[in-house]
Amino acid sequence: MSDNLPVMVNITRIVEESTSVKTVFFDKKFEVRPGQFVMVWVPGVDEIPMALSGPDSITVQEVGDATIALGNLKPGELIGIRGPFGNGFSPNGNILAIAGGVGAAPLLPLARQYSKITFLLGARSAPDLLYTRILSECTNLMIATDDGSVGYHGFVAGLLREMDLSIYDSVCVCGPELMMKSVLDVLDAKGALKMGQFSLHRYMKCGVGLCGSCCIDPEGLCVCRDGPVFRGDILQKSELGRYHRDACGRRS
Amino acid sequence: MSDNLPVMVNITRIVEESTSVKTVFFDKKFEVRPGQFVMVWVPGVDEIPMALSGPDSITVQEVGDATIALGNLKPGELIGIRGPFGNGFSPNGNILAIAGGVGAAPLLPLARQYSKITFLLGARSAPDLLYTRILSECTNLMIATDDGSVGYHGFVAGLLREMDLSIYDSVCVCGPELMMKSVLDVLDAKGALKMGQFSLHRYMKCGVGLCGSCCIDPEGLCVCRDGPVFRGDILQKSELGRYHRDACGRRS
Amino acid sequence: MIRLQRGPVEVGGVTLSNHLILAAGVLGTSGSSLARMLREGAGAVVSKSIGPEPRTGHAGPCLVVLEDGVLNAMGLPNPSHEFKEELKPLEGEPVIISIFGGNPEEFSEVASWFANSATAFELNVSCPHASGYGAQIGTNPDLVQACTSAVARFNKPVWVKLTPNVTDITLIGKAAEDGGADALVAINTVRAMRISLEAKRPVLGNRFGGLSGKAIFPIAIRCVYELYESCNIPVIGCGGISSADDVVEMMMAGASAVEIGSALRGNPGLFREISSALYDDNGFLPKEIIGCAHE
Amino acid sequence: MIRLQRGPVEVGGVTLSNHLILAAGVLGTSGSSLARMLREGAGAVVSKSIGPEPRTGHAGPCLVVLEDGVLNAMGLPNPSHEFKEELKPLEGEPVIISIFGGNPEEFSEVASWFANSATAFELNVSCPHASGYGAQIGTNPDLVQACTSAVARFNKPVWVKLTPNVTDITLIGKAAEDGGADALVAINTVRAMRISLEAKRPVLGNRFGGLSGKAIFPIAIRCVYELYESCNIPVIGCGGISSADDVVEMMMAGASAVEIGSALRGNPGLFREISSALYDDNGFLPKEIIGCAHE
Ligand SMILES: Cc1cc2nc3c(=O)[nH]c(=O)nc-3n(C[C@H](O)[C@H](O)[C@H](O)COP(=O)(O)OP(=O)(O)OC[C@H]3O[C@@H](n4cnc5c(N)ncnc54)[C@H](O)[C@@H]3O)c2cc1C
Ligand SMILES: Cc1cc2nc3c(=O)[nH]c(=O)nc-3n(C[C@H](O)[C@H](O)[C@H](O)COP(=O)(O)OP(=O)(O)OC[C@H]3O[C@@H](n4cnc5c(N)ncnc54)[C@H](O)[C@@H]3O)c2cc1C
Ligand SMILES: Cc1cc2nc3c(=O)[nH]c(=O)nc-3n(C[C@H](O)[C@H](O)[C@H](O)COP(=O)(O)O)c2cc1C
Ligand SMILES: Cc1cc2nc3c(=O)[nH]c(=O)nc-3n(C[C@H](O)[C@H](O)[C@H](O)COP(=O)(O)O)c2cc1C
Ligand code: FES
Ligand code: FES
Repeated sequence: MSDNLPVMVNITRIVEESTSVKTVFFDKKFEVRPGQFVMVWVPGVDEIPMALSGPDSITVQEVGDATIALGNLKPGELIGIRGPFGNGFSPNGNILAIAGGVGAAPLLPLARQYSKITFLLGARSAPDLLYTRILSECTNLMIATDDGSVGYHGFVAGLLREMDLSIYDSVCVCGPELMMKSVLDVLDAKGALKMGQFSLHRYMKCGVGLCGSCCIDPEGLCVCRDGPVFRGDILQKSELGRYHRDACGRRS
Repeated sequence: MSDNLPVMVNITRIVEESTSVKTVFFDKKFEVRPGQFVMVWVPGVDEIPMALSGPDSITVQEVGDATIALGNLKPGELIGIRGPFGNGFSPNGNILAIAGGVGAAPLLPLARQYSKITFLLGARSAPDLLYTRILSECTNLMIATDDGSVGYHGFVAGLLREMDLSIYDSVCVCGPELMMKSVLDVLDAKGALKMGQFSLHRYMKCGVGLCGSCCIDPEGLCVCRDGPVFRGDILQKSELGRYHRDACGRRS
Repeated sequence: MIRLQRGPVEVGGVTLSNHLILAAGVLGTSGSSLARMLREGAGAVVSKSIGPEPRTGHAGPCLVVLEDGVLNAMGLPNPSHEFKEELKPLEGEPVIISIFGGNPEEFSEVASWFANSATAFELNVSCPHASGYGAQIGTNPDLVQACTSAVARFNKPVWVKLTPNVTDITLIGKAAEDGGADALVAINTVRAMRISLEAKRPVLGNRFGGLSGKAIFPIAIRCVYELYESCNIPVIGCGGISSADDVVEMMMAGASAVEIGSALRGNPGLFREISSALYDDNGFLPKEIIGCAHE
Repeated sequence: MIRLQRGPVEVGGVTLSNHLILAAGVLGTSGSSLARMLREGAGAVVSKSIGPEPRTGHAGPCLVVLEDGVLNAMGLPNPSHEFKEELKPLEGEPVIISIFGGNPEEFSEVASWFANSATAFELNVSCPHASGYGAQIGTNPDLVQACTSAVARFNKPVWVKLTPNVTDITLIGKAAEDGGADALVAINTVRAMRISLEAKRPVLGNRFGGLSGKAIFPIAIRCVYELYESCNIPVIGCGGISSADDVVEMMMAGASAVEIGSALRGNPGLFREISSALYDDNGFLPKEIIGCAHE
């Protein structure tokens, strides 16, 4: 064993995926199970959790200090990577992937790795849809937009509600909290909770199951270590969709 | 790897070998090459280097605080063992072992392990001879006593001088400093320095090549780590038989 | 190996179900994670340190895992008085509330919020990387005594957690004792730093952090041993414990119980593991072991 | 990895053949072992600490090897003024004489014996386990300043070696600087203890000892970083270094050169190994690396 300091990687190129989402490629490949995440250090700014959208890339939605700083970096600049951490998805059989917004990031490697995935991709509007080209090549892609600008008009959960789930063995989900809660409810209604695998977002500081900042009620599970992916039945009575804790540990 | 604290062993029995020499047996066997040594901790007293005279025994000559305390311990009492340390003998072919006094201790496992050894055993007087019964069983034993009370009358070096060394491939030696120096000189005179392997005694504190208390001139070799066994040609121009350093590091 | 007889454990005014306590700041930010550690076999739990104001903590990286330890500078993130909510499901359980403040008044204010719900208080006067708090109090005997007295007024047991980053830890221990502490906890992390060669800067967002885990175990043993010789209140050992043998060694140094933090990384079931290795009906009485290395 | 250009190294009044120095007390009791370390590639060597009287040192065990470090309590064994003899074969070599004493007069007396033969002096005011010496001086800024001045009079470079076992190492560093030190060496061992479970007593004869090796590297980095920010004389980093990367990390923290001790266990050829990994014609200039983590 040796010290597990951040591994510094050189940014090689940055691809604009949509107005506020960029994919940052770097010069080192990480071995990763789809759904695992890394802690990304933007020197001088902060360290934040990010899914690997590929062995050598992260896909970043600019929402605040660190993500904006990340998006503004130039090829040749350095960021640090700790990890990969967490359990990742463990799909089997016929897979249904459901992504909302930048939640598509951890599901992209899944789409690449498994053939014959059905992929429900949701976003606000057409320009916010991620990875549509590659996903339409390697998956059976279904699209939903809130404004109906393309595909199904409405939320992915609505689309899901209309589907026959009996042909699927695993449902892998990542997206905004409320979208995931809706999907959870649909699965519940269809008696399919256990085949749901949800990748959660909680405030993460250590990434290794020590600091407690990512723990979810009521079991006190660590999203960083016991997750980030949890089975639907485990989340059913959890805080998901009701509250989460901020950087201070306050519920909000 | 794990912490290398002293391993505490229970004394099982104590055998008087001569007036001031006792063999202390304990309840744990150590894997050891003949000539390797251990650091023996007598709790509350001191820690001193000792050859293993068997996988589960040391043979102690009472000369001062720690050795007398060792000799006074009773079965059931604990001592600590660090090690084994050092290189040990690396004999090959026909072996001649030469022991003076308690220097027989590290040579006993050698005698047990290799068949057809010739063993020159020296001591002041008949009652000081160690291990004569077992050595006469498993080696071709030749005895020298300073007072002539048994065997050759005189020092082992004298006996050696009269021998034909051409039939031996290795000469393994341990005993008092001056005895070893005399043996070295005899080997030198016979052009047989390189086949000599001498187990040295120097003041040892750490046993692992850090503290420097056991280093010998002029090469600065550590007796605890580079030795305690050195080839005759390496010792020829050394401090052996001229001086050694005490607990303070003073030459004496 | 040396084993102990099970039995009720009374330390510093608190009854524990065994000798193993969750250390402050590790999996202790929410009631549910504290409850989980109790379910996993902790004899008691210490909360994340709670202070007078909510804090987000330092910028990341906040923690890096080293070959033989952990380096962290969380920066005392905490929800402040809102933490009261977290304790509701824990009623009746042995929950020690760790508190910090910048002066005796702040300690007293924070303590007042938990005067009914806490089993006991642990004063964090020892965090080595939060300016104005922690070790900046805990290196000054007068302040330590004053902060201890300020909390002792609530008639709950008060444990004072000490920093090893002082010239003489026994002076601080005695100050806590004089202030009315019921027990001393030793040690908090050792002030330390690592630098990223490629980034050419310290790896922690706060630059300085605290070292915990295996690397500091011999330092913790030394501190507990020193405190046991100098003070007359129980000492609770903390720092680098990861096995039943480590617990016994701490107890021989003088610890009446122990706290465990870093070793839980990757092993939330550690409390149960250690318990089952540590306790045995034919074992020693704890009092035969506690401090026995001093004889 | 980051490499350095070779070239003459000038630190604290001493010219070294590279940045790697043998630490005090490790293989430094005899002239021949010091000479061996120079042959093995050390850029300079520091002797065992020499004091006003010969000392046999503490009763054993004096040293135990841990999984991630070394714990020792040698107790400053030394031949005192007879050590002069040992230096004869080392004439012209960069040999720093480490000295200790119980007061400025003793420091001065010991220094006087080597005023002609030493390349420089290193003051051991930091050994954590010899009563009346070492850290008992080095935790008191006034004494540190006085002892430094007492030796500075011999017009040889004076390095002062600091203990991490203080509340604020920069206060001691400044005191040494005020006393006329040419460089600071940080750190000596961290006060620590281990207990034998079966023997139910501390494993070291002296009970207390000093921790060195890998376990203390993050503590040493922190101390060097702090001293670099607070003092204006060069800092020499020491503690847990075992690779070229460790050397670079120490230099980024602010070290102008490094000392290496425990890592030599089992590997007397370490200096050459590190040198060949560290130096490269296309490497950085040392001055580009020293302290660069402070920007
Ligand atoms: C397992 C996991 C995987 C993620 N994967 C991605 C991804 O692939 N792409 C992506 O764009 N985003 C991802 N996120 C979310 C991303 O971590 C946050 O958007 C980011 O931390 C925001 O930081 P900021 O400084 O830019 O924003 P801030 O202004 O600091 O915060 C904005 C919001 O982001 C969240 N946030 C801030 N810091 C953290 C933190 N340390 N941990 C968790 N949430 C935080 C909070 O909800 C906060 O309110 C992931 C989060 C988790 C937990
Ligand atoms: C590699 C090696 C193997 C040894 N094997 C044996 C053995 O099998 N049987 C045996 O009886 N003796 C052996 N010795 C010698 C034994 O270590 C000393 O007799 C013992 O240390 C004396 O300690 P004391 O406290 O009884 O005597 P003291 O009164 O302390 O010293 C008496 C003399 O013993 C020597 N001595 C003391 N302490 C040490 C020490 N730490 N290291 C080395 N020498 C020391 C010194 O020459 C001293 O003058 C061995 C020594 C070495 C180096
Ligand atoms: C991530 C982390 C957070 C910590 N937070 C606190 C804290 O809030 N209050 C406190 O007193 N100690 C805190 N500590 C220190 C631990 O309680 C403990 O004293 C230290 O880690 C040594 O024990 P260990 O080696 O078992 O981890 C923290 C330690 C870690 C690793
Ligand atoms: C066996 C041993 C003996 C030591 N003796 C001395 C000494 O005499 N004087 C001194 O200043 N430091 C002494 N030290 C401390 C070292 O010089 C060094 O500061 C410390 O070991 C940390 O460096 P390292 O981790 O590379 O060993 C000794 C260390 C060891 C392990
Ligand atoms: S982020 Fe620290 S426990 Fe999960
Ligand atoms: S006994 Fe310490 S170096 Fe040999």
